[in-house]
Amino acid sequence: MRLSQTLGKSLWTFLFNSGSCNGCEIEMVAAVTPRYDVERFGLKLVGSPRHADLLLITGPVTRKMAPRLKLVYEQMPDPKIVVCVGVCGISGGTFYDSYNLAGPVDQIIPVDVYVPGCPPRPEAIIHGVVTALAKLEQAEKVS
Amino acid sequence: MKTLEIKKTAPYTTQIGPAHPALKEPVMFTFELEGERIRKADFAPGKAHRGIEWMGLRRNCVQIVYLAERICGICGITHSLSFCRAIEQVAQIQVSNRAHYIRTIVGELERIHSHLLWAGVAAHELGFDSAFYLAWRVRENVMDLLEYLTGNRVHYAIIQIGGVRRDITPDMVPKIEESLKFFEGVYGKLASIFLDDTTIQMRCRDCGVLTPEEALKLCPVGPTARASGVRKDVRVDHPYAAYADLELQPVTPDQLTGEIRGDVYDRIIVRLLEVKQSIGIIRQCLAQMPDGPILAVPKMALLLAQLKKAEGEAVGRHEAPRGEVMHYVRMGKQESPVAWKVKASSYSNYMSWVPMLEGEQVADIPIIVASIDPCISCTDRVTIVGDQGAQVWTKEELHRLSVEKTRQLQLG
Amino acid sequence: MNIGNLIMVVVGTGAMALFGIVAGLFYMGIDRVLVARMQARIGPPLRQPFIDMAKLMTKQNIVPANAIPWLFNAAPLVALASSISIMLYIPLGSFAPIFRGYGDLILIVYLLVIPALAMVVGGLASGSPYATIGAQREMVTMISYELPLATTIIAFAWKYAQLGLDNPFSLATVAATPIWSQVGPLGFVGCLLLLVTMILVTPGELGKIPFDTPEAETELAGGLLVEYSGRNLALFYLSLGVKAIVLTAVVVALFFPYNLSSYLAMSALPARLVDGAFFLVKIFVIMFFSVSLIRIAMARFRITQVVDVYWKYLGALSLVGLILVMVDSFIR
Amino acid sequence: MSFPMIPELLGQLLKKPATNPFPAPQLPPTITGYLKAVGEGKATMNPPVPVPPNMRGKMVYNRGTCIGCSLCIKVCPARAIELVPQTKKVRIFVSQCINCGQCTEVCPKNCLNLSDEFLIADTDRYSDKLVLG
Amino acid sequence: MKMLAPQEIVDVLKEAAGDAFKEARCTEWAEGVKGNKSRQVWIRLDRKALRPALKRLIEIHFPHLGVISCTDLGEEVELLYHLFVYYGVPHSEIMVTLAVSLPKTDLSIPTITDLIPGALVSEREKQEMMGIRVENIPDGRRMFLPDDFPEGVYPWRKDATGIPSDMVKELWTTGRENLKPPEGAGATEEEKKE
Repeated sequence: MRLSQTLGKSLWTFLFNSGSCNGCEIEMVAAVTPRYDVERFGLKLVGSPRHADLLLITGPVTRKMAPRLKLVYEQMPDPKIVVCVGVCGISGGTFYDSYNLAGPVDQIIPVDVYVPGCPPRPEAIIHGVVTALAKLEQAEKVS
Repeated sequence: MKTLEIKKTAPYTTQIGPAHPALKEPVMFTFELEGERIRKADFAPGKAHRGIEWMGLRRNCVQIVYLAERICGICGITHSLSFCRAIEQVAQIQVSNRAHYIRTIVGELERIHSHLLWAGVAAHELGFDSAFYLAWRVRENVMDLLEYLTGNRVHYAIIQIGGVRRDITPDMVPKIEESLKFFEGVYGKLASIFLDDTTIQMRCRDCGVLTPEEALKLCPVGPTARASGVRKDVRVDHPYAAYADLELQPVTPDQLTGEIRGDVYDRIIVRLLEVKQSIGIIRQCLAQMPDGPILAVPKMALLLAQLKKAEGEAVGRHEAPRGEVMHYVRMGKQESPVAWKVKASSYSNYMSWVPMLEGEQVADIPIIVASIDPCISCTDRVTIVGDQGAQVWTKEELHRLSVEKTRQLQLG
Repeated sequence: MNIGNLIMVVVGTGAMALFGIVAGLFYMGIDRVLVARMQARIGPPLRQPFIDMAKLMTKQNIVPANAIPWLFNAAPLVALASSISIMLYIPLGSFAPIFRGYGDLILIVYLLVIPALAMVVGGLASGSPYATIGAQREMVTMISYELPLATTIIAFAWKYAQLGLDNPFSLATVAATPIWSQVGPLGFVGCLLLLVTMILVTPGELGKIPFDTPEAETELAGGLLVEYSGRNLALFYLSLGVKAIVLTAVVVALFFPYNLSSYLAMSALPARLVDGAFFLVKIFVIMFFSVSLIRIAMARFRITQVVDVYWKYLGALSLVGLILVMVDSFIR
Repeated sequence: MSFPMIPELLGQLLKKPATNPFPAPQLPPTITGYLKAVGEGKATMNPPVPVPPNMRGKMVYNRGTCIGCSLCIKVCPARAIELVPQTKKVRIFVSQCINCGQCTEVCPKNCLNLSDEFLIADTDRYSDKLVLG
Repeated sequence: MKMLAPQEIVDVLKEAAGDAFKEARCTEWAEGVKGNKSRQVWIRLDRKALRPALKRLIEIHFPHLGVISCTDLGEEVELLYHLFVYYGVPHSEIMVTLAVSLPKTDLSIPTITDLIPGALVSEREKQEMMGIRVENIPDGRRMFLPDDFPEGVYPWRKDATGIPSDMVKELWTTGRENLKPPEGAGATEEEKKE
């Protein structure tokens, strides 16, 4: 069975806050609530990276969280998808020059899809996940 | 509060965090446990540290307004408002009364959204997901209203030095009224679900108690202090913005139950009552809103030039949903401030975790930690905590099995 | 047992395993959709649990560095196998159990413990602190719900022994002679109390809110299952699904063994189909009340409160039920 | 014993869900196939929750009228705008923009604006869509 | 409770501080239509008078400690204790700021945690961020800074002991090296970055 038909239809998600302001975090949680309800896509929040297929990361990655982020990424069983939510994870955003940031996220772990916004609306996050799925399908077509 | 040693014999020591399902934000706790009972508690914040105060000293004041806003993604107006109030006092900029009223309305809407958010998170910590969904479903209406007024759901960017950036025009008022009516309609339902439910009462009554003496000595702020009977509310004590013109009283749990126990349940009461109070405040503001300009210095170039000449020090304060926020700013005839100290509400509330947690059960950690509505990203502005040596995980067990782990389990 | 019987048993077991797994996942899907609707959401498609399983099977199966590998891998298999084996002792609709005559009510009570024990063993073997704390709590929960469960079963066993039927402890006998027809008004009330007890024991057995302290996502990050991934996790989910069917089937067999076909005067094959469908409906009704509704309408208990609820309140409730049933028998 | 949630839940069972079915109520068999069908008009995509007027979304840059005065760079709190000295025009990195809209207010030529577009997720943070100018 | 006016508070604390008292000013700031004023008292003291003044303030009304602010003024460091009295009574709270200057040669200050236990977080922060030595602090561990943070580097200092420039990571520059040149610009000059 193709990966996009199994993995793509049952994305178990792990939220990781690497030192963000919480705005994106809250919007990601809002995406779970009735108005947006990502569970209709088979997406479910899980409590352990071991169960996760999709990693949603927010925040500019503080030095303290950088090794943790790597660890969480390694703990996730393959195959996995990484989506970086919010501009501060993408390029630092307003925290562009600090002495304690190790980011941006794609310097620490590979990122599949970037969702710009400060913070992105819940729909933009859904759109980001869908973009990741489309990317997965395209990769399957090629191979 | 001494460093807790990691021990392999009873009483066991355990660490929770920095990423854990119960904690939406990174902070690390160390507990000394006896079975399921907590003997000692210690905490290490600082995981979300981005060095914002330090960054601020390298930027001009207009940039800092947006940087301050991003100290916290839940209290979007709090930090920018406090910072602007401090700068206005230093540079002697008189904000128009209309702008004061708009600030107040947005601030109170934020309080409604933040308290509903908290109620949802607290319900989720208790495993009560339906209440979480219900609270957040109601909250979406506040978010819609805030987006309608300011242009963004989270970072409103409406506060500017010398006023606000967007006006509340008369054609916006009906929509606000409609939403207020909606909140009043669902308030009773929410209050009944959170206050009458037997399982919530079983979990929250007499759990995580903070006595009035401790609430005085440990200097907590906001609902944490008020739930323990300390009548401290910046909106009432310290006249600012439109609050100076309004009738309001600090909310304490005895207004509903006639007694003050200082437990988690009392904190739920205070927050729920404050939602109702906020609806009333917005009503008063809409009724009394004066006319006038919304910005004291509309031209940004002019404002920057004026701020460059400013000299002096001041403190700007605001009662955030979580409690008092303070910004100390000192200007010295430069573009950037000479000193900028941010005090977030959770910074003051941290100390009250220790007496609340000690003597309680492991199962109560999430709800007690959540009960002060911690905003770790607010508090951790300054810097980061590095790896504290090996992160040793020792979990107590019935059969004397100690497990060491050098990794942490998480959920954001 | 001759060869023909043996083949019947093997085929029957295979069929039961398939039925248990498919029905388990199907009801999981129904549960998720209904819960979503009650929470004002659209919810996942009905087939979502099947997709989840397919996905978990394709995922990497990680054995943590400080786990005991053979135990860690064996636990989910044991859990699933034991859940399926209980299926063999339970009548489904008008289908009599495959192992009729070999096991009885008391055996089922024992067998029900095995999947839970397998989870405990798996949790302890995974070497994670959260899993170990979850394992302790699971054991405490197990001990707690055993009292009301055992009391209920004893009430039934006593009643049927009293009636002087053949093979009184067999579920097939219980199903053939509905309890409600054997008791007077007092016993009726007693049976109602026992039904309430069973409805509340089910979420405890299945590890659902408010009795999900061992898994407590916000406290223990998933508890017992925290270290499991891929195939092993899928096996645990399957065993939970099968166990849900088993438990509700037991409740149905004990309290609602009625069949439609006897009222409709049907020939053999349609009657079996109608009874099968009716059985699925009964399971759905029980599942809705004892799993779906309870788990979203309450907050999670502390472990001490779980013990309190099961030992004090439900224990007392089931004892009252037992006494009522006994008194009822004596005064008749 | 009081469980006020139960009537609320059972009542909700008969009501319509509060969910906004964006982009489709449930995941289509394939995303690419669905997008193609939407493109050809065979399927309709449900819109997101309507945004209010003046929503602060993705930046729009009118390169023609820009005079390179750098005022926007001075107030930008996120270093999302840089001046290209050769052309005396600015270049905007949407993936760094925090949508505060301060630049649109100071721009003397009104060549910076915020649109209401917010579905801008991309696999490359410096793709053509996300670097303006 | 008899409430003192700002000037009366200054007088009382002046008496308690004795010759260590340096200067005081009272400020007011009004917002809103009714123009109710918020009142602040700024008192500058020598460090030896900090605890006596605070003790005297506690006798007036148990103050709420907002935070201890800190400024690097070049030769010396100024600590500001923002205290609030008369909270709970509408519109009558007074902010009392006790400011103490410490020469950089001797950055030590007595702890106030025995008087106000809630000051601990703030004092710990001052130790690590500004390099102040708080005498008799009950818990001197680092609060926000990591244990492996270099000794002798204090983020809030503005001199050589502040953050060295090689510790600062410019996140915004990452990945821009390989960008295609902006419209209308030559590729060779493209590397030019401010």
